[in-house]
Amino acid sequence: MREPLVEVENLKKYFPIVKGVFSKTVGYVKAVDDVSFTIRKGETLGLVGESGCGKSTLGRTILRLLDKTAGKVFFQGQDLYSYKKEQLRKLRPKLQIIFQDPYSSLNPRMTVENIIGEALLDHGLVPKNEVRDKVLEAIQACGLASYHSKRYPHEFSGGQRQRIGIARALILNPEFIVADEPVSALDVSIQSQIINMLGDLQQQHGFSYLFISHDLSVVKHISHRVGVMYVGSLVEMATKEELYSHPAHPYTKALLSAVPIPDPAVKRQRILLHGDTPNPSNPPPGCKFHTRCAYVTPRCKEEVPAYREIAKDHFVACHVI
Amino acid sequence: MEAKVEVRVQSNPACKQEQAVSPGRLVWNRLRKNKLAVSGLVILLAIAVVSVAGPWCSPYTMESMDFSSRLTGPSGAHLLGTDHLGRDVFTRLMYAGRISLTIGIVAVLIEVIIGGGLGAVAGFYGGKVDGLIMRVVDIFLCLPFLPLLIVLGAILSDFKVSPQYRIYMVMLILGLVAWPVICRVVRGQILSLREQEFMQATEAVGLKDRRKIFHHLLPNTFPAIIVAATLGIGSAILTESALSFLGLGVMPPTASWGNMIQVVNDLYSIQHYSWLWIPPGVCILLTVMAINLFGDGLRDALDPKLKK
Amino acid sequence: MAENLVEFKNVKTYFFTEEGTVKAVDDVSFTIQKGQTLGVVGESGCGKSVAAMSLLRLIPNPPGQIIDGQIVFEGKNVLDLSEEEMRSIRGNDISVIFQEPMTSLNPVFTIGEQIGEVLILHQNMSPAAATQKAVEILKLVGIPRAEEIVNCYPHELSGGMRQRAMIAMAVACNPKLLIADEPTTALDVTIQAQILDLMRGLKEQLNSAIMLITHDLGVIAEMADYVVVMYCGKVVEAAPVRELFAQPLHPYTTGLLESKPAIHQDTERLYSIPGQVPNPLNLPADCHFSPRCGKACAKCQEQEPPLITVSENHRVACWLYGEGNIS
Amino acid sequence: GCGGSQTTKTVQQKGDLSSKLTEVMQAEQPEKNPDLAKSRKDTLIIGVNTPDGVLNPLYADSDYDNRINTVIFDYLLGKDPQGQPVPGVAEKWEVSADGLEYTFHLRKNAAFHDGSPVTAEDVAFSYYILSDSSYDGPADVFSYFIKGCKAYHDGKATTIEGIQIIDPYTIKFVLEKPNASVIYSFTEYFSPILSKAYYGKDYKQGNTEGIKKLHRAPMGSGPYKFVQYKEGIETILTANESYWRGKPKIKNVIYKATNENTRIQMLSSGEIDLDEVTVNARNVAQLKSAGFLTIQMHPTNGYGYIAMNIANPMFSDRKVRQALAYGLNRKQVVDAVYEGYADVSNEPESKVGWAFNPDVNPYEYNLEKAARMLDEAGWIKGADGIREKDGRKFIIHFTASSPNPVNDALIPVAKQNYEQLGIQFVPEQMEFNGVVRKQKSGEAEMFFMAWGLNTDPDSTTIFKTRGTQNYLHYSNAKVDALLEKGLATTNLAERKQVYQELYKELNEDLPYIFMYQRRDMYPINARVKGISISPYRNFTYDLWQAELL
Amino acid sequence: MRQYIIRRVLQMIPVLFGVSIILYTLFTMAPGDVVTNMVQSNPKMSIEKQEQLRHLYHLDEPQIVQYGYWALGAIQGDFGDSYKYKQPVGKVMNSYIWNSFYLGLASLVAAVLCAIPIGVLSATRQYSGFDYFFTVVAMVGISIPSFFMTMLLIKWLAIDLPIFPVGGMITTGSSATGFAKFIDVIYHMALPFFVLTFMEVAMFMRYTRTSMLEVIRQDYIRTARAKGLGEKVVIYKHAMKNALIPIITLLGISLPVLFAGAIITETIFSWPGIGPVTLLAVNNRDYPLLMGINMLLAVLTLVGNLLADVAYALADPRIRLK
Ligand SMILES: Nc1ncnc2c1ncn2[C@@H]1O[C@H](COP(=O)(O)OP(=O)(O)OP(=O)(O)O)[C@@H](O)[C@H]1O
Ligand SMILES: Nc1ncnc2c1ncn2[C@@H]1O[C@H](COP(=O)(O)OP(=O)(O)OP(=O)(O)O)[C@@H](O)[C@H]1O
Ligand SMILES: [Mg+2]
Ligand SMILES: [Mg+2]
Repeated sequence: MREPLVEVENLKKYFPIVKGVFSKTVGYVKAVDDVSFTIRKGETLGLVGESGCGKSTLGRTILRLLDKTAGKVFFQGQDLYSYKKEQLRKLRPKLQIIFQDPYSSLNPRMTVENIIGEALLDHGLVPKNEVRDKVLEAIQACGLASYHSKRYPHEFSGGQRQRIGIARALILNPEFIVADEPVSALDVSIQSQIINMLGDLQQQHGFSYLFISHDLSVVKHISHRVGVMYVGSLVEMATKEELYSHPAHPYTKALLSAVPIPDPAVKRQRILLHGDTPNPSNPPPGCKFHTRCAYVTPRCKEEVPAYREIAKDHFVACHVI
Repeated sequence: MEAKVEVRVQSNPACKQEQAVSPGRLVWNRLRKNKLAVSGLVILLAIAVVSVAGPWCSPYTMESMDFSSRLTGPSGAHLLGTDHLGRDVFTRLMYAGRISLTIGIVAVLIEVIIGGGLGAVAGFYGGKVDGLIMRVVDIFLCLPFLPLLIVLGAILSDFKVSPQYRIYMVMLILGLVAWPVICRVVRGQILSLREQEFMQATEAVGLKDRRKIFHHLLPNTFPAIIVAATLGIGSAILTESALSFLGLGVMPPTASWGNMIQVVNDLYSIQHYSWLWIPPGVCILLTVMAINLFGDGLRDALDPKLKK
Repeated sequence: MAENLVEFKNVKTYFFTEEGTVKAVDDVSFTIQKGQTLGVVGESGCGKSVAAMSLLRLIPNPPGQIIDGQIVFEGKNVLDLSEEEMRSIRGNDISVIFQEPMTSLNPVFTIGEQIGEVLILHQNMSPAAATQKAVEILKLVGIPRAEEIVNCYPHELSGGMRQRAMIAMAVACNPKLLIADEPTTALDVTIQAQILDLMRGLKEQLNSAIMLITHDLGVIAEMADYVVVMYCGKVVEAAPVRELFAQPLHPYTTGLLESKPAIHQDTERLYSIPGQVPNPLNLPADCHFSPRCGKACAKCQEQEPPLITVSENHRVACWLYGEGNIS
Repeated sequence: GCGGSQTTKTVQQKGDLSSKLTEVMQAEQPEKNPDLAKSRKDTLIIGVNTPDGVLNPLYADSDYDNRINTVIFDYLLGKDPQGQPVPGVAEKWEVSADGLEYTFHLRKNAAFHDGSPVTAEDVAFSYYILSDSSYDGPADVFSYFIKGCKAYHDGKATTIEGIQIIDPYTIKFVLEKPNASVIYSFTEYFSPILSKAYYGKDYKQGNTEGIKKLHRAPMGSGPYKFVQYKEGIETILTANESYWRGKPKIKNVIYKATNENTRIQMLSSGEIDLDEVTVNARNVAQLKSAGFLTIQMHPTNGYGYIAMNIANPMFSDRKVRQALAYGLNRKQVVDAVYEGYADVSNEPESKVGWAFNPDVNPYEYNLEKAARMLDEAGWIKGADGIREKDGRKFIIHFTASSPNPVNDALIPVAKQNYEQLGIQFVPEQMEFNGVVRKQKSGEAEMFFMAWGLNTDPDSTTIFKTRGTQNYLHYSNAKVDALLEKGLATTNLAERKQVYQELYKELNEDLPYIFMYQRRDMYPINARVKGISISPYRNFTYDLWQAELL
Repeated sequence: MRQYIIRRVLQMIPVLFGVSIILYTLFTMAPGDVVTNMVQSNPKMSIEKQEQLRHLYHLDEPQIVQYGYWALGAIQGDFGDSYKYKQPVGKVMNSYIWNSFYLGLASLVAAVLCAIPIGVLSATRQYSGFDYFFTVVAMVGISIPSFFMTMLLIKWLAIDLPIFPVGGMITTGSSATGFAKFIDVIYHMALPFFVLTFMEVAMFMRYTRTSMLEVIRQDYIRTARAKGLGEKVVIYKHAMKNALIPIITLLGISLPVLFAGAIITETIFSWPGIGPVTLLAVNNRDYPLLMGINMLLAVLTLVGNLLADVAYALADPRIRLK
């Protein structure tokens, strides 16, 4: 197995809820609540979970785009949160992110060339006169034509914009990329282009991905290992083969069974969950999933299940297993 | 394995030749289709041209008096008649136009510099700085507008302001009083821009603060600033005219539309010397309206919601 | 053979914008039979919603206009009906569930008021009775504590609940046709499963037809009986669901089916349809898919392919098939 | 080159008006009187600029308040049309030979509106208030030089030594030094007779709060009693049936708040019967056209002037000042503004004042003469056409208050005239207070302003070296001596000589460029009879005897 | 909610403090003071007298001390006596402010009543002749200087066609009471009322139109139509209720305007409101009165904003005040 690149230890990110006359904090949205995992070099870790379960927050906290509440994040063995501001800025090119929304993630008043090239300039990574060549190279690598470089984002379709976003990350030669739902805003016929591209780039450059998505089939396609999040916590993590063939957590099972299969010939028994996802500012005690779980036991309502390894590389947080 | 990124670039020759359409161009295209905005622009340009170029074509100057023809009505010699000192009203109207337009523009520039700067600082740094600036804005917004202007106008008199520069001080005052509006607009914009993913992206690629502010934040606040500024010109002109009407703005013999009207202060003159006050009134109305129409159109053209 | 409930005959709905004409729905024909679930798939902007709104005659005018064709509902061409008659159909015979449950509910009225309004309007119920009925319907769509929820404002509910409320509003008058315009796109998979399940159940219970608009082929496979595939305002293929998935004919359909990674099988590499959807403005009279099509030839770039019938229920618009077969 | 033909003619027609105390233009068509006015049988409505509502003459700061106060309150002495004292509440008075003691004998039938008699106590009371340390009204009692006022003010005495109550109807004022002008103060607003019983209830030395509370409930002994004050709208008075001069003939008097925009229309519609209107050709024409308005006009008791900072080397030379007077077309300015209803003036006295000196230099507009005088004074034109002397350019910074119609006309004319003379004229306009401030700080080089005059011609504060209002450092030994002499002389004929000499000197030395004396105009509805107005006596003095037809 | 209001009220304190400092500084910075003014009408006032008066009013002290006197009194609810009116400031204001309020309220109510239907119709018929016409009318209303409009009205309706009086509030000496007095006041109010209404109507109209245009683009309007509701119900029930919520803000902002008095309009029409009093107070350097009036307006501005926010929250179920 390859060496670990990013190690996350007991990471927590709480957003304070402020109220009252003197802006007192009355509670927290526990967007990320005690999450630990490792991403190895050249590996893609898929992260699935329902909307609002904290995936993006996790991704951003790992990159220190948001401040953590507790825990540690190691990048190449160094605690990312120990860096000074300027040091961190220098390190940034190694850690990149691709955003979910290809519309709001590009500055509408800058040309594509500037969007992609400005970080090179600002970091002085290449001489000024070579920036343009570099940009054109990256643009082409992402499947756009060089004449696109002078245009503004609004002249592009969603898929093309997402490529610009990828080129922006790619040009800095990163080692680790957080892909925060990079295809969920795109049309079906474009999604696969982007997914393929991400896969190809990984093979070419050896990137490691944290691939965030709520689409289990997409995650399955691209990831080596997959983690499942529920209301701020990881409930299960395993290699994709293991997870999709032997899901252990009841929530993972329900999730997998709920994915509609584009084949009318296949009819399956679906596990229907009842009720809605709990509010992350006021999660249920014990196992957060117990309110919707079919196998709930009295213990589930009181005790937080430990996150443990039930098979090699297969972690689950559930009392029932 | 050397995997090639397999994406067929859509080769559309028509596309290639097309010049890149900048966001500004896009706005202009949209604006052009707004009849009211275009007529506003045309009126405004017409007034500006006549005000700037007109006085050179006039046989009179702003101050040339002719006591033999005082208070004569419109005629061939004096298109809009003469005032109580025998000065040509039309010529004065054009000079006043220069003043009013300059005042509007300069006042707004000041507004934008102060308001935009503080708004940007407040929005970008947030926290205590933001709290402080916003309190100051609150305070300013609580200050009563007209009394304040009157007092400021009076204080002006006390500074050793050379009379030629007095109108610049009037501009400064108007700007000083109105900046909080722009400050709020800019701050609001920056706060929402900060949440945009492209600003997160600038952090992610590790740009320096300076670049974040000047290349990303400020340019994106321009549309809002431009709209606020356009409408601000109109209100600055209105305010100046009100001040001049109260005798505190631009001082005679320098003509401003407001002080030209102010000369007419009794019923008899209102009734019988309408050429003295109706033309400057109409000028203010037309100019401000043209600016407002244009500004309104601009806002619509810049409104992303209308893009669909 | 089942009765036709709705029949689209060569419907053309265009938007005349300042930039140019958008042929949002261009010569579209298909039918929905009683009790059937018709799936409509296609990418964003291909005209799915406009087609559905044309049926309800809710195209914003200007800029939109239904310029040609017939839409027959229960034997009557809805395009000929008076506004009054049309109104009695909307919400009563045909109702809609929209994609965005948050923005599609009026934020300043309670759920009860919004459901009750339909009942008062179409069933002449008294306000009190309408509220009573609203509670019943909310229970029917599986909302717990319906008595409380009926007095809640939309923002107080979660996404899934709101979508249920939308459904409740739609089924309040036992409509003959339920148009579901991407009813689950904004929802999570587990909630999506709940909603789809609910719709299936209701359809059985009320015996109504459903026009299900989505871009998720998985949803189509699960729900639909018959599928219409649209691309750039045109129907490119229409077939019973099994046939379509088993034997897709149009290259676009094929591409669509292949490009979706399937959860139960592994592919090394996904198929992807190259290129982009063309700009909907002023489209030329060619096969709109030809720039992206691997099998395109000269003819495709010159002439629009007609929608031809290849087997009893299977129609396709592509020069590869039928008499004009070019291969 | 300018100077209108038409305007000049009209001016001349009206020229001689100024020599008379009052000019009356009788209503030509009294029958046109509107029903609105005619139907008002027992009520007179007087238009007045919105008063402040300080209905106590001791405290009122506004002339308009005093137009109300004067009919509610009484004074020791009355005035004749020339402004000379005549018996009032005091039926007779004596002045001691040294001019230090003034003894007044009150009539016994004068009574306050509450029926109590007016006594010497009440007369004295006002002076106690005026001298009180907490008094914050505008009157300056110390300028009368009454003995002991200062001590009372500073708390060193509990009574005022110089005010002696001989008996309930006799009071004596003792002065520290002779003051010829003090007699007029007994006719003026600041020495009203206040009921001590009414106003003095809560009064203690050093605390006048109680009096201030009564500003909206005035009670005097005048011809009219206060009824109601409606802020910004009107003040209602009713006749004092037991007024000592006799019962007023008009039962009700209402003072209606008016302004420049409204008063002419209200006069023409009959809504008000009397008001003061700014005089100019337009207004006169309009008032005349109504037909039923009698117009009374008289020279304003005051004059407009251009002041110069005498300490400034530009103006320290008398010759230069004279040149500036010759070089300014004052008539043009005055005519432009007042359209014939003001005359260029050449001395600080009203044309109808008893001390007026008709024989002074008129400084007729004469550019050549002005230029010559400037040359003589050493101000020679430089290369740029601007005169200079000792390396100093002749540039005048003119401070002008705005809005002000005189400045609006004066500035362009002066600019033109002086530029022809080779003097650069830089006007700077500002709010009125700004001008006052610059004037006081001595910063102002030149400015236009107007003075109001009193009945007494004394102008010590203005022209005497280091006079309190002499901000521009004017100093002339001869003037100083004459001013002192004027105050010390009680004989009217002698005094007249002193002042005429003074005016001659001021006209020659020209501390001010005197500008104009304008007119005051009072249109009065023809149905009102018995009111005659003079520069020294406004309509309020006749109100008790006025009648409605 | 109550917490929120308390917090907002507490936040007002520093703002008001700041406002009072700035106002006091500015007012006292202006050249001259009340005594200079008195001297002007009484040229013979001696320097000693002037100094005495300044001393009585504390005008001879440094600005900061003067402010201290004022602030100390103000905290105890004593705003001092107006120099000019020689009355407690509160009393002076009380006697003028209501006249301004009546005028302001009448025109505000009229403006809102006219503006809302016109704005709604303009929005529903966007780009129609009706819309263009009223857009232009509104633009005129927003762009016309109040004094110019006042003069035009005086010329047309008070001089050329003498229908209305040129100023004042009641017919002089009229002893009418009750309804007759009311009619008399209305008659005098007509022109200033029209000026203010016209300018306000324009603003509210634009606002309503914009807000309405925004709302009718929303998905829930489409939903309402899809339910089969008639166009009237869609517009006047579903759209209006949403569109009018932002108008609440505008109403909140108008609270101080009601009491501020339209300085120019009131002055020209000699309406006995607070506007001319303010103008005079500035000219007379009547600091206590100026401070009183302007602090009241500052308080009203803040209260108006708060009221607007609270009303907004009540009207819009989505808003939860924090
Ligand atoms: N800046 C913030 N302040 C307060 N709460 C926040 C903030 N950002 C996110 N949250 C909350 O944290 C939780 C997790 O949000 P996050 O965006 O990480 O979810 P997600 O899994 O990415 O959802 P989605 O799939 O919708 O993107 C949510 O409840 C959200 O409301
Ligand atoms: N009001 C409108 N004005 C102008 N064009 C419109 C309007 N409404 C729709 N269109 C155009 O009609 C076309 C079809 O739109 P439609 O909403 O039917 O797409 P859709 O298939 O439902 O897409 P989505 O999956 O995004 O909902 C699009 O190109 C769109 O731009
Ligand atoms: Mg997310
Ligand atoms: Mg759609």
